[in-house]
Amino acid sequence: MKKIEAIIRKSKFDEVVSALHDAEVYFFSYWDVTGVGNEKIGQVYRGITYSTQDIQRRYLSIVVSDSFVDATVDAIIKSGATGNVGDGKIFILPCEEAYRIRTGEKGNKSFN
Amino acid sequence: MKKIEAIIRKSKFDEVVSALHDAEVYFFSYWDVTGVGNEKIGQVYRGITYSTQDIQRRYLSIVVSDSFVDATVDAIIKSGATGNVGDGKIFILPCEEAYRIRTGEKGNKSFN
Amino acid sequence: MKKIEAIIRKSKFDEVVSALHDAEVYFFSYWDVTGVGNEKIGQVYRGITYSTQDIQRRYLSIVVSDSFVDATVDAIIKSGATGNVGDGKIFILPCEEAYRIRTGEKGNKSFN
Amino acid sequence: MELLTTNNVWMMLCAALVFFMHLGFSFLEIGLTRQKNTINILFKNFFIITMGLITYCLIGFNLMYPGDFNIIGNGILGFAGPGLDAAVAADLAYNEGYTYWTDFLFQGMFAATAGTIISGAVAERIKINSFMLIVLLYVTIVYPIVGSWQWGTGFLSTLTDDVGFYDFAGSTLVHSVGGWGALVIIYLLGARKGKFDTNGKPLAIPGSNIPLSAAGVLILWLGWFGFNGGSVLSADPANTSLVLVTTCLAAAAGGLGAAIFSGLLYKNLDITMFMNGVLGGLVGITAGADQMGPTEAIAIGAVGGIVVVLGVALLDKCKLDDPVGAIPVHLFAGIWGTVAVGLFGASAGFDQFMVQLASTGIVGAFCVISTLIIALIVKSIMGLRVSEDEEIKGLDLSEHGTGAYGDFSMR
Amino acid sequence: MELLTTNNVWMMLCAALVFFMHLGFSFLEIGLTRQKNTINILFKNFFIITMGLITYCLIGFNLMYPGDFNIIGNGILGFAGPGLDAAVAADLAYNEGYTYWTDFLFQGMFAATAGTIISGAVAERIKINSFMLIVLLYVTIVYPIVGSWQWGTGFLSTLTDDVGFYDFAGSTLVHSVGGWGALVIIYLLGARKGKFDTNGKPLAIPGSNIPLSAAGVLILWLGWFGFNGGSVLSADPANTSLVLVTTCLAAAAGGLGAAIFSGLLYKNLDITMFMNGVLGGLVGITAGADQMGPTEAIAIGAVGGIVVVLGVALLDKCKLDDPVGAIPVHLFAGIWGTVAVGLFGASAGFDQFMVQLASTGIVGAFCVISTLIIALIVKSIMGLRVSEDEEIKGLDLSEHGTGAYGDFSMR
Amino acid sequence: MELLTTNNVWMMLCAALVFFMHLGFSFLEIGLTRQKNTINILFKNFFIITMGLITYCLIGFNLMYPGDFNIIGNGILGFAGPGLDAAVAADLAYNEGYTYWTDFLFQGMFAATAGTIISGAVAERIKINSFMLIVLLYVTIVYPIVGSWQWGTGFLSTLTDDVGFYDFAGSTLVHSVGGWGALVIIYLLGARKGKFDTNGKPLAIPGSNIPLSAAGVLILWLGWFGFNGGSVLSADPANTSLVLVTTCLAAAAGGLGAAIFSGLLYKNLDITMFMNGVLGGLVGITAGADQMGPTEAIAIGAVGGIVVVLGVALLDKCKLDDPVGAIPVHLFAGIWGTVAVGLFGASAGFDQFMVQLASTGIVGAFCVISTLIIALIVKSIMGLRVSEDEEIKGLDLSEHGTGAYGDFSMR
Ligand SMILES: Nc1ncnc2c1ncn2[C@@H]1O[C@H](COP(=O)(O)OP(=O)(O)O)[C@@H](O)[C@H]1O
Ligand SMILES: Nc1ncnc2c1ncn2[C@@H]1O[C@H](COP(=O)(O)OP(=O)(O)O)[C@@H](O)[C@H]1O
Ligand SMILES: Nc1ncnc2c1ncn2[C@@H]1O[C@H](COP(=O)(O)OP(=O)(O)O)[C@@H](O)[C@H]1O
Repeated sequence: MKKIEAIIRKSKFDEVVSALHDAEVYFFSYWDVTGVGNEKIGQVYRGITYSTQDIQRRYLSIVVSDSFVDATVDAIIKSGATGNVGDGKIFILPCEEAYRIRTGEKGNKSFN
Repeated sequence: MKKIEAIIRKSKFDEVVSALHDAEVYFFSYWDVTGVGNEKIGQVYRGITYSTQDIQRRYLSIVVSDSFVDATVDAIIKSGATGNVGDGKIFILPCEEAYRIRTGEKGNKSFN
Repeated sequence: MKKIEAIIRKSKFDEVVSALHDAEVYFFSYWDVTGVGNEKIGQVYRGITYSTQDIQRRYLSIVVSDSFVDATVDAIIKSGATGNVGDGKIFILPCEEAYRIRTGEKGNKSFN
Repeated sequence: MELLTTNNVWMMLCAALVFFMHLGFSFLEIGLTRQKNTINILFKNFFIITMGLITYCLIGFNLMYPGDFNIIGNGILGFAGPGLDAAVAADLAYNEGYTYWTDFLFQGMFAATAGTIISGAVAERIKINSFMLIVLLYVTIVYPIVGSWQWGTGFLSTLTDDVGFYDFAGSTLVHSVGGWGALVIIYLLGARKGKFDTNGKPLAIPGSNIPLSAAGVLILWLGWFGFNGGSVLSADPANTSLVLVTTCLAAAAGGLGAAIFSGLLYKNLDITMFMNGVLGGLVGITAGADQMGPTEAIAIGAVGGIVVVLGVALLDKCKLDDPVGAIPVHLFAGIWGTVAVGLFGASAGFDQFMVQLASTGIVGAFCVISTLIIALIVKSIMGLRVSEDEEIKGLDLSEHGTGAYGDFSMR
Repeated sequence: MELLTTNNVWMMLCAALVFFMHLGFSFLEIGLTRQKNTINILFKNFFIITMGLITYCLIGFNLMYPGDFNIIGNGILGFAGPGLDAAVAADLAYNEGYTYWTDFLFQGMFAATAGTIISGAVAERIKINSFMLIVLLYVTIVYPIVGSWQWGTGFLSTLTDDVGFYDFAGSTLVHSVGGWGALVIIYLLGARKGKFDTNGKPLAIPGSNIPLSAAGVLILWLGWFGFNGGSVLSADPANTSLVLVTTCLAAAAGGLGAAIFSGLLYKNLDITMFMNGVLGGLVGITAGADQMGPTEAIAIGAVGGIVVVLGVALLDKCKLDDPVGAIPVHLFAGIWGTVAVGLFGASAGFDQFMVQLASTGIVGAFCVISTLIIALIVKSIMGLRVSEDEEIKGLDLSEHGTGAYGDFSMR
Repeated sequence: MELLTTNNVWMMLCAALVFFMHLGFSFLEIGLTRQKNTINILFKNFFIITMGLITYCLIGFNLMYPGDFNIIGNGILGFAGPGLDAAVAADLAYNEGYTYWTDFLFQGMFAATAGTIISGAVAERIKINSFMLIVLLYVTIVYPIVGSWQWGTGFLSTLTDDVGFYDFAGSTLVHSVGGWGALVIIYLLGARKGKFDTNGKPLAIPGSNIPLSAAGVLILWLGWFGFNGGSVLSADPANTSLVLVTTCLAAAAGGLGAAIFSGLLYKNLDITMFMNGVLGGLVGITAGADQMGPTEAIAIGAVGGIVVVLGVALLDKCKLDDPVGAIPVHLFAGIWGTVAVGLFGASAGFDQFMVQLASTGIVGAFCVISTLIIALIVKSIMGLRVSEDEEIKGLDLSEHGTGAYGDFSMR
């Protein structure tokens, strides 16, 4: 089991989700975060021009069994990239156990 | 040390917290996420009926020492289940070290 | 590679960020969470006084290569501490792999 | 004719201002409740104002101003027949202060107000269909009947031989009527989940949008220019301007009274108390706005504000749950304002005081009983309260299929 | 003089109320769209009201009320020269219902309204500069020309020998004019990304701030006291008060009609339909507010509400994307209201009905053609629609460099 | 009597509109500041309007209109005794434009405005108790004294033998008075943490709720119908309607001027500049609204808008922190409007210009000195500024124990 954490552009979210679907990854959780990275965007407010590196991004947390990891990563990279600085990252973390709260089941079958 | 991540129904939050208390787990962090899973809810807006799998859930992040893991998982499963699809998941991740920012202490004593 | 998760006071955020910069950590993601811990704050609403342990905090997620871990932890502890209960925690989790979505690069070079 | 034109302009604008109070109420209620029940509150308020005008046109107006008490004599119940009467309207001699149409419009806007008061108190847990049925009956029948007793020149207006009930613009006839209804229904409904802990200790459920609440209060205050100012029933310069001054001073004193009093009591500068205090001052002065001078107005307002603060605490003590403070404001301050007419100002006196008390009691008894009957019937047919699950999810999702703040993220 | 003073007070206050409708429109539009396009909507609306007043002062007023149709005769096109005329203003005998200044102000506030209607329909995807150019031309030229045909005593006002077009306060001349423009432009623009799926099935894009939308509707209703009430063009007590009653009853009936009808159709209590229905009732009664009695007003309003519900569905069917329902409300209910003058009320009759239909058609054709010309020219010069990237980011960031809700967190 | 009735209706409604401006100010301020200080702003504004009315009733009114300058002669200081005078009120011959009560109410609403201007500028860092004390003294004493010099027929009104100061509705007497106070206090307070970086470069602190700010501006504009329209002090049709036209044209021109100017300057379509520009136009026209024609009004408004844009930049340069732009709008555009009376319109001329300048200076000096005295005393007793910790947490939590947006989640 692995936990895949992907930080993507909000604007690419719909495409990433459908790519995940094609890769048969149907279950995950996501939330919005602020990313600090290479990308900068210019803003103006009351005559003050400033550029911020703090950019709204979406954070996907997906636990999959080991055999799904590569397909998932591939799907995200293909669908989430624009080629511009700021497309985001994917991190793979070990996950030792998983439970389905409804039934108490554990292991791979708990999250599929 | 383990990091326990639990994705629960927002409506079960109060019960889960008190079950955690009973299990002597007093410290954790949480935030709200959108979960994509088996559960669907129907919505209507201006005559358009649609069903969404994107459901608001609460994400709990709890770091505990190894000996607490089972009790914590148990507490969440007991208090967080309704029996209906969508009750959520628990994931156990390894955690290598922990620090208390206030004192710089590390190890188990830093988070109790 | 490690994933460093730091839960800090929102009011210390700017200082922590500049300490991270000094430690040459430029990239990370953050979001706001509610922390349940030792700290309590008193509130009053329509004559009802209550104290809440639910405190708004900021969650930083920073993936770094192993050699950066200590410096990063140090930077956060130094800049994030006030000495009062509620300064927050740092957790170190193993991270097995990292990808840059834009290029598909992986490993340490993907997040620097 | 010139004077009628001017008077009528004033009265139409007052009707417009009273209409605008419905936005005030909506904002106040939305802001003091949780985000997940926002659409529900708006739906209820839209229902009240639209249904209220239509049924007042069809039934209410002629029940409230029956002319003749032709059903039960002695000023108790009369009905002049359904609908508005274009023939009467055609005669501009109808009244020198306003036309027939203006009369209807001004009174119709008032009628809906009584329903709105209930809406706030029962928020976040009542079934929408049950609510609509209850409020329909209340606004269409109970409110006009009570109104007829006084403003329709029924028995309250000549309660004793010498002294009649005095309620200038409706501390009792509008505000308490709404307040009594609200009290009965929140008693039947029970408190929101999470309002009291297992020991009965009240918990705080902070409002989701205090700026809108504050706007609501200022809009209501503005509306009161029309509510009280229009109750002069003409643009008479001396009376209308005095009434506006007493109204505004009472509002100001009510706000300051509540802010200072709750500040001392709870060591906290609570904007929601300040806001409710302004409303308490306004409701308080309403019964005697044309009877008081500036000093009396300040006194009545200040006490009104304090009454509201105490009332909020009292409801908490009684384990009654009124999320927006509708009952302290409209019922408690309404009673205060009504009896204050016997204590201060031009018509103060022991007899007046007793008549005010008695009338308050009579109206209260009638409202409580009729609300009980209506609510219990509705309860037995369709229930009053949503399921616990629906309450937790929020009424917006469970009753209206969608949320109020699309892409905002919520805690 | 006394009467002029009173009349003028009424007319000034009506102008103020119509002005206030611009807040209503802004709130309505903001609330029904996504948070990321909020500043853009506000900017457009601020532009319309400010630009609208200035150009109406410079050109529009004298194009709409040319006196003489000195450019194209037979009541088609005239222009009394640029700017306002202080000499005319000095003569208080100008009109016994209002002064020259008041006339300009009241009419100027109306003019801007037509532009605002377009603003809502094209939200979330139009280029701000293109929008400003289009609406400038529309408000400055198209609207006054159409207005001159009827209110400037042009050819529509005497369409046949016996019967002229009747449009009391502008179901057609204001609302449909705006609506036709909106329809053409959303057709040219295309739907927002995400409004229809790949199979053309409509998707829901929930609004970001329903409380503000609801407030917008109540503010618009309030504004209609001035919009219709002021269209009496004096404070005549009989007419103004009748007009307010028909206006309010139609609004109420429109809301209830839409809520009930959409409730039955979709098994859902949809506040946005309720809100749009109120507006449909208001737009519907506008053409004949002084011709109807209470019953007719309720009927016209209720049908107006239903028309809006059906109109929303129709647009979805046609793959046209109108985020706020501007076209169902202003165009469809506007047409309904216009023809209803031939069906109900004082001037109902076959001839009137035909004249209403014909005029609707003439105005529609002119608006569609002139919008097409304007929009296609603007499109060829600078394009109409933002890039997909900008649309996803939101117009606030891409066109205005900052967001509308600083520290709120968004989904 | 008929005329008094009409005049009085107008004046009462103008008072209502000026009252409503307090909602406008509240919204404007809330929207341009951070979410964590929202309740604090509302509390301050509620305090100002309630306290303002009460103290104006007790002291201010008779200090501003002393009749006799019985304390310091030559039109410098007088006091007609505490409280309102029911005997004077009883005499309807008091004034043919309004009753005594209306006079008080209209003036009382004005008084509170001056305090509100300060509130915006000092937002997000001032101690609530210190603020309340300062503003209490300012509104109760400083404002009425300055007012008495001109509107109370004091020495400014006859500054030279031939020419008196001219300030129709208060560009100086209300707006600059508030603005000078604000300027002094933000100088003493210092900037918000995070407003300037360590090099003194200004940083952006985006507002939390731009829709409310925009609504605030439109509400203020509406309020100006009463502010300027009521300053005619009767419903005289020629004057009132001219004043409304110049007011609205100046507002429109101010908005466009600021939007275009800041658009060229910063290559950005900034809604907050547009909004502030509208206010700049309004403040600018206020001194001479009855002296100008449409063209002059447009010119004055446009320059007012540009002044505001430059003023915002100037404050940033000076490291002064005015979160809502109160000083550019009320002080800078107020000065502009005051001197513009000497440059444009009916009373333009060198002498008038000099008198306007001199009066601006006299008022400015008095306000700066008295604010300094008040603020320094308050500072020495209780401090002016919250601790850094409280500022970071936000004043809502640290001063009022709760937040403004319950279940919304924040960044
Ligand atoms: N080391 C890191 N730890 C956590 N999140 C990171 C890290 N590096 C980048 N991110 C996230 O990825 C986002 C994109 O990274 P960025 O450096 O801007 O672009 P790119 O990956 O295209 O070089 C950042 O905004 C941030 O949210
Ligand atoms: N593989 C996964 N990775 C991350 N989160 C998941 C995963 N599977 C489910 N979840 C979360 O758990 C929630 C509940 O799961 P769901 O499949 O709907 O119900 P159940 O667990 O009862 O079958 C989802 O909404 C989602 O937030
Ligand atoms: N075991 C834990 N797992 C996850 N988060 C924790 C844990 N313990 C503490 N936290 C987070 O750290 C924050 C600070 O902890 P707290 O106990 O209040 O203060 P301190 O660390 O100074 O003793 C909490 O609000 C919570 O967000």
